[in-house]
Amino acid sequence: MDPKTHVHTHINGEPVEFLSEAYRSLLEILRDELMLTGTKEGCTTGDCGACSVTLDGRLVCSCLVLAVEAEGRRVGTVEGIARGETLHPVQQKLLEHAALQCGVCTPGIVVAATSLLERNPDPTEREVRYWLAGNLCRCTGYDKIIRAVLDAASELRGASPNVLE
Amino acid sequence: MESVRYEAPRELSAAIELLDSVEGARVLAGGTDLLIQLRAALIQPSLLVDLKWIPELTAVSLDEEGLSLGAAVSCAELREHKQIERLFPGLYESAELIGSEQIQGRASVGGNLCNASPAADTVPALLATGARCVVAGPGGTRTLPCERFATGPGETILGRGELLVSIQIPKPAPGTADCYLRLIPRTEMDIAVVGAAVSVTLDASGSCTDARVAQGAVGPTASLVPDAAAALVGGVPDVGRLEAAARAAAGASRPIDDKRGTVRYRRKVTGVLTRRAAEIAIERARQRTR
Amino acid sequence: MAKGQKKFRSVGTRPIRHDGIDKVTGRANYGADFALPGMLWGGVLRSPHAHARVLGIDASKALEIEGVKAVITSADLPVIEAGDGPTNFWDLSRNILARDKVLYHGHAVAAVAATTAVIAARALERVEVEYEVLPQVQDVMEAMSPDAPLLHEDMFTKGLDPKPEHPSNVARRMEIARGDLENGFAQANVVVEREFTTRSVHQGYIEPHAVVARTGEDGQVVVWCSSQGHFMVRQYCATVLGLDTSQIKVIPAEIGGGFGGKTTVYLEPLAILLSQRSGRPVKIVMSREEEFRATGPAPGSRIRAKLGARNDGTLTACEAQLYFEAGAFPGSPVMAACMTMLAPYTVENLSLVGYDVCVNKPKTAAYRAPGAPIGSFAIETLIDELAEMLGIDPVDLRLHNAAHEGSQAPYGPKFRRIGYRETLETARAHPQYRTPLERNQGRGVASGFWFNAGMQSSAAVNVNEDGTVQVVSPNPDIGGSRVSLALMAAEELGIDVERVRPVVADTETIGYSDLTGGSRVTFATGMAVVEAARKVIEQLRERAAKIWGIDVSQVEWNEGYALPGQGNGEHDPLSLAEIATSASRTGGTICGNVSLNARGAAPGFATHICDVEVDPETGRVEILRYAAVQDVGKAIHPSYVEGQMQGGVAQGIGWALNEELVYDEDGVLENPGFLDYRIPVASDLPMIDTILVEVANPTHPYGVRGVGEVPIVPPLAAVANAIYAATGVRMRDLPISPPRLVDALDGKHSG
Amino acid sequence: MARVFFPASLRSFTGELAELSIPAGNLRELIATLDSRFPGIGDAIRSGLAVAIDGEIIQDGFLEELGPESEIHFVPPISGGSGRAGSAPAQAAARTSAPAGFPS
Repeated sequence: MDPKTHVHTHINGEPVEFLSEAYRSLLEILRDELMLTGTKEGCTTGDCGACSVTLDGRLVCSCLVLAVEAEGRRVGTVEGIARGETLHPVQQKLLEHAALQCGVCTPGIVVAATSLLERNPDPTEREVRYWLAGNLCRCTGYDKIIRAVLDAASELRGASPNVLE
Repeated sequence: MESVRYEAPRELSAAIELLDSVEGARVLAGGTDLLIQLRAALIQPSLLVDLKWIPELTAVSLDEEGLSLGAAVSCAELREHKQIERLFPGLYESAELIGSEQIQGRASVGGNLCNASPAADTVPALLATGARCVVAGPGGTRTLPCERFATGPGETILGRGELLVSIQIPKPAPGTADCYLRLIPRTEMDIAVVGAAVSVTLDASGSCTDARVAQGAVGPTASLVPDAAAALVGGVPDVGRLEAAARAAAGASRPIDDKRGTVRYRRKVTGVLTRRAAEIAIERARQRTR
Repeated sequence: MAKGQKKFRSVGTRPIRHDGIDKVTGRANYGADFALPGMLWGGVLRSPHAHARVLGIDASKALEIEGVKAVITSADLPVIEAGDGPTNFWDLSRNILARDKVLYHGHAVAAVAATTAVIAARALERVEVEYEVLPQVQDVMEAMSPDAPLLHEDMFTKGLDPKPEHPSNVARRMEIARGDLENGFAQANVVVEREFTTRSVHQGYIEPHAVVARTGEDGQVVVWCSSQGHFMVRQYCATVLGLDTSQIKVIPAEIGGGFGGKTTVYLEPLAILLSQRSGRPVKIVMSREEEFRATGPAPGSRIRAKLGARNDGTLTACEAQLYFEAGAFPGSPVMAACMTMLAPYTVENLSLVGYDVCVNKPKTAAYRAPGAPIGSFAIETLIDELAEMLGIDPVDLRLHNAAHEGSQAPYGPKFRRIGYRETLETARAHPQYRTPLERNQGRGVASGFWFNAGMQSSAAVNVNEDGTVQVVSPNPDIGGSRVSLALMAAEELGIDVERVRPVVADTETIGYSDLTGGSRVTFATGMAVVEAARKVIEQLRERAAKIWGIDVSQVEWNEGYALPGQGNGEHDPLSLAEIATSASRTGGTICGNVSLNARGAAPGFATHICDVEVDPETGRVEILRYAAVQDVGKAIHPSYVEGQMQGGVAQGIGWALNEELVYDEDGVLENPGFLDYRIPVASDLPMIDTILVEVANPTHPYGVRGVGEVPIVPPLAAVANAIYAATGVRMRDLPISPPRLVDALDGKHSG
Repeated sequence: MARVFFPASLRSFTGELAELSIPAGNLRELIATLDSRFPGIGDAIRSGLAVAIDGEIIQDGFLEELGPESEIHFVPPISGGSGRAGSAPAQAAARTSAPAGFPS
């Protein structure tokens, strides 16, 4: 057995402990040990964004974070985006705009888009497209995803819908 | 991956001690290259030394001297310093171009230097600013120009127990501005096929008094192109000077054929991007001299 | 019977999909999201050579590692007799685990199961395989030469007369011909003849293949996996492993994209076999690298095509030879390319010859309208050239030759009602077609065709005791089919779609169904759902008749209510819920089950307009605007129809501009990841305008045609034609990557 | 009388005859009639072709009824994008080497 480190972290606001070998990614631990399978594996090289989570509030690919690096930090996953029964506006707008087909990129899109709107409540279409460039979607051509995020942004601002560029 | 250990020292000296004493120890900053190499079994370290808890490596300071950037500061954090965008728009652009938001959330400018990829985006931008590297090791601390840091693809001057602590960028002279451009087939998410960085200093008359031109992805390391810089200096930059700089940059490039581009294509685009980066840098500098 | 202009209460609306909340919250379970107690992790050993004889495999050192529970090779698979059906199981078995020879870099050679993924990986390193490396061939034309290395020493080209004496990498020659070619070209005032090439591309679904298999002491097997058809998985596994179909239960996971790439099996038989050997559940998940190295690409190709037209624009003759890379085993979609490439046009004289050629690359798999984008790229480019030469607007030229009801398809039959002309007329009237262009900008037009499919489908509609309804589908929902099926059931029953819950059932709880593919689910499974709902309505009417004590023929069903006919006494209408609540007292549960082999699938046509801007110095192409017009028959859920069109366009743009699998001279893939296999990212694309033309399919109760595949057909030529308009350079080799475009531009200027 | 059209690949059986009108109630009868007239054509159809009846391609339809005015074309089978995997008859083919599509 390879040596393991005892890691203390917070996931979606809850204290969590786990054991991990140094080489295992945060993605592996989330999915295979903690059963948080909402975070998806698409490539393990940081190229697809399906495994997006936040680490101390910053958007990252969990496949490129060692699980042991979560020690003392805060991890946010897709499972922590909705508040109880209430969906986050990004989630709600993705549904209303039919902005998912197979849905496997959707958790990553949800995490990335909410992270964008926390930093930039009024993004342009171009800003949304570039922010989400690391989240590959092969089904939708992105059109409805971009519209949903812009719509969610305006709802969060309490404003009327953004006019597209 | 067998039996690799992980340490996250809180002090620089502890990190140096670990790197010096443990055979096969590797530093971990953003990890965006390291984890991929680890998974592909390209490297088999015995120990990973996480640098992100060491104050010197995570500090950002901007004063009269210039910018001091901790080697483990992520590109995303760098981008939150609006002062950096104002002073070094080219460096800022290069940090913004690396991978996705997710990658920028982890990848550091220091890691970009240490990984020593010929195509690293921030390195030509650093070279154009005249940045210097602060290296610490068992023998103490030394400082050297960034252009001397990488010695070949994946190779640096770092000796055993040494690590990159920070990058020091001198405060630009009045009328100075920089720009970084790269060519990728898509708009995002690719490795640079060609990168070009230009920094120029204009005097009140609009005449170019100083310039630095750097290129990436077209040689074994990112490199400065003194001839291209010389072509820009000595008068008001006009089409002739820009074309001369572009020719010099293209001529100095030493690209290879690979899956991302051909020699012919890279050489041509080196000239194109150098000219365009110079035009943008000049325009930015003009704004500043007004 | 078509409902004509009837206003629908559900069909054509845009409700939130029933499975949506699970997908935006991360609760939905995909192939890799299952785990079982005591589960082992499997891994696959893959060939490091593109072509080699396997002289021996020694797994003894792997089995010595603590935690390794089983190692399997092709010796553990039953030998399949040579077969020659739509699925060749001789080939399939050898693709799953190489027997005697490895035929491509990445070809599976052995598989292991161990207590952790890391131990499995270490065990793979200890499996010793002795290879005799053989010369390999990558290029389709080289593979056809008489002295090319042979992948299958006993393969003789089919479709040649007389039968060939020597084996060949050409699996089959196929031809579509009609009319008099010589006469046809003699009638032409202008003739263009060109060569085109395309490279292997990958479906690029985001979810890698994944499976968990569990076997029991009774020989029963349970498989959890994502696929485009769990009945396909069951049948393929049963055949390849020599099991009875009834021994295998396949539980479909949510599927994270397929596009044709999940219409076969790679891992499932391995997981079952490893589970049988170890007595433990086994999970295998492909890495992205394995996906690129060993799963179905779409073929690379070379096409020579010649097209003639009279001065008035009438196309008179077409001759083409199409050479497609099948990969390691026969079965490229070259015939489909021949059948589809001219389908939009009424050309009387034609000869289209296809060659299916084996090369040392992974066996090709279906990819969205298989073959059609490649053939259409050639024809739609030639039509653009002819339009320019003749001085005719490219849309008008297409209209002049457009296939219509009663015209004969190149592959033989006459078309019934189709909507191709309507797509052209709509495109011509679209504002984008008149938007002014600036310097370095250009506009391209192209059309496309796909058959669409019917095939076997089953469905059940079960009425719950509170009047809510379960719609049970046998098809994995790859892009919103559940909500479309629910909409049709809701429409038939006259209840709100929110009262209908659609589910995808496993292989033991619903009748057999063919794949999710061929744009068939909303059409064919939709027909089964409609029929099942109508059976339910019959029962609802019977129950109401019993309650009221009148004859069932006197009961009408209208908008969710049973109504007594005139003169049957005073009865309040009975709602579906009221009848359901009393069902136990009127005869028991109300449900309808239907299995059918759907007839009446109707082809789809599309016309696309693409505007680009080219950076002449760097060769980068920006897509400025894009409009996709398509005859969709009837859009059951318009948002998901639009989504299919937008997704197909994005894939087509990727194929046109940047996607290609790059193999080195040893046949090793150089770009097995999303970093250098460049699928479009969000910032690469503009909004994609969609215009839904609805020319109803008269044989479907709601007029559905099927929409998923046509949209990937036109973009390749639409992009290339736009680039020509912007630069004056014809790009006939895909992808039109920046280095290639710069070379072509420089060639033009120096030439 | 159904009108039958032969593609190039079948004309070696028909002596280059391209079309023919013959009486048949369903596909099975039609193919049997053809096979007795052009020996071997039945196997060639069953093993490698699909059938289009009045414009619609049918992959597994040996009892499919033919109308008096039906037009029959033999066309190449499409896989993958047709939604077709090897359906049940194809599985039989792998085990028994019986021709696919039309169990005889």
